[in-house]
Amino acid sequence: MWTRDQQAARAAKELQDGFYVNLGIGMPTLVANFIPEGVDVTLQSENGMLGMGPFPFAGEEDPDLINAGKQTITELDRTSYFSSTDSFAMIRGGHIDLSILGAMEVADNGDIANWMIPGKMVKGMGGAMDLVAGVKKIIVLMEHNAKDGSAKFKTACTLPLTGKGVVDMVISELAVLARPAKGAPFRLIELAPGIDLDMLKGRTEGHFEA
Amino acid sequence: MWTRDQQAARAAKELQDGFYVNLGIGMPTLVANFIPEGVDVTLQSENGMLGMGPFPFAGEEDPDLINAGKQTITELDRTSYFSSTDSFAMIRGGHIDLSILGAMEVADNGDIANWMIPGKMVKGMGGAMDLVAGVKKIIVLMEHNAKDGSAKFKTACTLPLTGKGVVDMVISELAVLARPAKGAPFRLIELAPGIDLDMLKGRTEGHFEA
Amino acid sequence: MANKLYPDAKAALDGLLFDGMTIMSGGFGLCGIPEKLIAALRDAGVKDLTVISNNAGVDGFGLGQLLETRQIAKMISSYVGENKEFERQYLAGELQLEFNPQGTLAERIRAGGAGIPGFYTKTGVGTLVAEGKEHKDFATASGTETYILETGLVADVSIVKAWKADPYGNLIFRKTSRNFNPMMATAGKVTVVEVEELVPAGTFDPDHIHTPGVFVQRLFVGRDYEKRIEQRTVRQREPA
Amino acid sequence: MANKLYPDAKAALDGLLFDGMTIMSGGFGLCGIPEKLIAALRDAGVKDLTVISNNAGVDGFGLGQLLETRQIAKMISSYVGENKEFERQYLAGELQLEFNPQGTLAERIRAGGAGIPGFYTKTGVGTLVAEGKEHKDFATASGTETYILETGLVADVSIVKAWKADPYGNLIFRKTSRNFNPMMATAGKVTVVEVEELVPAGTFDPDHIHTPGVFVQRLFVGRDYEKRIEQRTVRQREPA
Repeated sequence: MWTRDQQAARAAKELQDGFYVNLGIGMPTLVANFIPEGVDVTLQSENGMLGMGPFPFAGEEDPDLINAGKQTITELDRTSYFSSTDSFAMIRGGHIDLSILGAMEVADNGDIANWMIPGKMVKGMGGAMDLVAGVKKIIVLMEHNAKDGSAKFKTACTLPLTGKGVVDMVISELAVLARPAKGAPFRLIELAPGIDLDMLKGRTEGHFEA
Repeated sequence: MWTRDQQAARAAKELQDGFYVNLGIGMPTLVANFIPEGVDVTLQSENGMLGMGPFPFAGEEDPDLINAGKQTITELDRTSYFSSTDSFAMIRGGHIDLSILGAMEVADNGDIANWMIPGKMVKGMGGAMDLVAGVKKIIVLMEHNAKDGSAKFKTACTLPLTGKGVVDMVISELAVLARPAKGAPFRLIELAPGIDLDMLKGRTEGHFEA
Repeated sequence: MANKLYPDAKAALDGLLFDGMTIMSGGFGLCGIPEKLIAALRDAGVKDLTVISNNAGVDGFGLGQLLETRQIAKMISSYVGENKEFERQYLAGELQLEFNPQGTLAERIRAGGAGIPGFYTKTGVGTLVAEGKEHKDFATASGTETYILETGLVADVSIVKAWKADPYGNLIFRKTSRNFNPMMATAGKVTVVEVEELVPAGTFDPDHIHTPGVFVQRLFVGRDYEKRIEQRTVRQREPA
Repeated sequence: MANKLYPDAKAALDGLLFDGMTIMSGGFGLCGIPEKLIAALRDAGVKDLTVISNNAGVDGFGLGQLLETRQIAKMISSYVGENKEFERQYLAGELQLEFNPQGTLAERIRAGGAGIPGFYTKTGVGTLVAEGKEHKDFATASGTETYILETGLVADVSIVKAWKADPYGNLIFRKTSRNFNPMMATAGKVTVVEVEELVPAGTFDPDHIHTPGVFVQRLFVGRDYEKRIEQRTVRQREPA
């Protein structure tokens, strides 16, 4: 079984040299810590920045410089700023290579739900619907099961969708499931150490090819 | 009867302080020479400039700085540059107060034809269709009659249209015809020196209120 | 030149406000929000507002101030997670809320300013966001795909925060405080702008201007910007 | 970092060209055209091109060079008045031509780059341009108005001229030579850019970058720009 850091490191292996990448809030943010040697990626922040740098040193925070998680960040020698409209034109137009996002549920047809739970106060979808619809490749980084033990990779999402048929890869603490194209079935790519196929199947609801 | 310069000067009286104005190629360009004292207008050039200055001094031409007529021009202390897309967003979005254009025909319902003559080589509409559709007020500066003597202000345009129902005012060498709103009938506003109503009617086909 | 300069937020909003109006307010989170104009709206007491803004401020700051005074009847936003008073009013049915995906919201505002009444997007297809909207198929490089129609948005007044302006209303924004501000400047029937610094005419390089003056009707310099930070994240210096 | 730098136009186009392809070419008139890339297209001899460009150059310069060699099968433009060879080929039926209103052309290119397959505009309603296009009514401030549907445009390759670039492909344009270039940079499956100057990484103020590097796949520095002027207009100095 992978730790959260190992899960993030596994996701980082999907980064290719020259990629433009958007990382979601939460666990996906950790991926930035594991970018492989020799792989140069440029991070996009959908509030209007390409080339996101690390957090600032204490005392150097700039309130005019935040990421989409509203965290203070820094710029790099490659950084450019632009409006929200230009930022989402970049996303919607398919110019971002990869987005790594969290999810509450993923279905085996690629549907994803990660923005609302009926009956609870809904905070809003922010840029998530735009990202899953526009970015070339969508990787979901999530725990394999919910707190009640139910599988999060399902035959169908029960929560309201963020996007339909959009997910390309799921990386949980147990395994990597992926498909070569939208519309294709998911397939088991890799098992975490100590996990075998039966264990995985026992904790999974959605269909995947072994 | 007005000279071309007087016609342009008459059009310049329609400029109000603070107006953003787009001037078409040809006679409309002359209007810039007659901007009244105390009236400050900013000229837009649809190739991507707001705040167009005069022609450069000989030897100071800059090939990167031209207007929509492809003429070398200069910038002012108010100038900004932007893309063609942003320029026409400005035009289409109704942010330009006034456009002064030439025309081959104007109909008494406000239709305008100024871009093609069937059977002749067509150069294209350029930005004319965008301007007449988007700019708040459209003034046409034209000769009252064509070379064959036929009226250019007609009951209906015979040439392919540039825009439908868009013209607010026509200034010819004989008279000023205008209407208070799109959809309203044209009305005689002013006669050039030496022109009376009968003369005007004799040389006009389209309907106007006297 | 028509004067665009006003002494302060109150003067800049004078005569523009009425109950039931629609206001666009720039900013992402608390970054690049028109602090002074929001405070002036609160002081003016105008009510039943529809506010178009990506977020709703926090309790007591930004648009949170207009929620406390119950001046907002409806929000059009993409994310409102940072505000307890918002949640209370919404759950009590006192506040209407229309969620838009962030990119759809940004594009709707651009469209409104650009004279485009509607456009098609893939964002939200197959989700609650698509319900009741026109669907249309378009041929793309990867085959036929379904898109939904989204409409342009305009406002009676747009309130915008920029970094610097010149007297013609040309604006320059700073870093990620640009966000929704330039588009909202184009989509207000009247656009009122607050800046940190007014520079003399001719100071800006005309290639660097983000918002041309044609979009700005009123302008003033704000003082003592608070610029609150929502998530102060820092790293430690490596030991030498 | 993935290398974007190429020694010259020929190298930058290597492997991208095929007969029947669609090319977007920046510039307005002869201002801001990718001189070197157009010449390299001519030398490459690729044919049956569909070229999307506001204008078609002049005889012997700019896109006029590709007309002389009969490499262009179709132009999508707003104005082509400056070119006798164009007129000849068009009247002889050797060249297809699709006229778009200039603003519609610019917006179609932006839409293509922004993932928007269609949008509605008032431009051209009631004219030849509207024939065969979907019409739709939208409610506006001044009542219901009719708009037409225009579609997004993309290209196999966009050729773009900028003033300066850094090694990441961030671009800055100069004065009115910006025109169609930034939008075309977003709408090419591959975008190839020629610049007058390459500056070291970190030289640009990130608030001043017009085109972020994500849109630029290949880049080179052109030498000895001709930059022809079509209409040299000057004024006389006032006598002292």
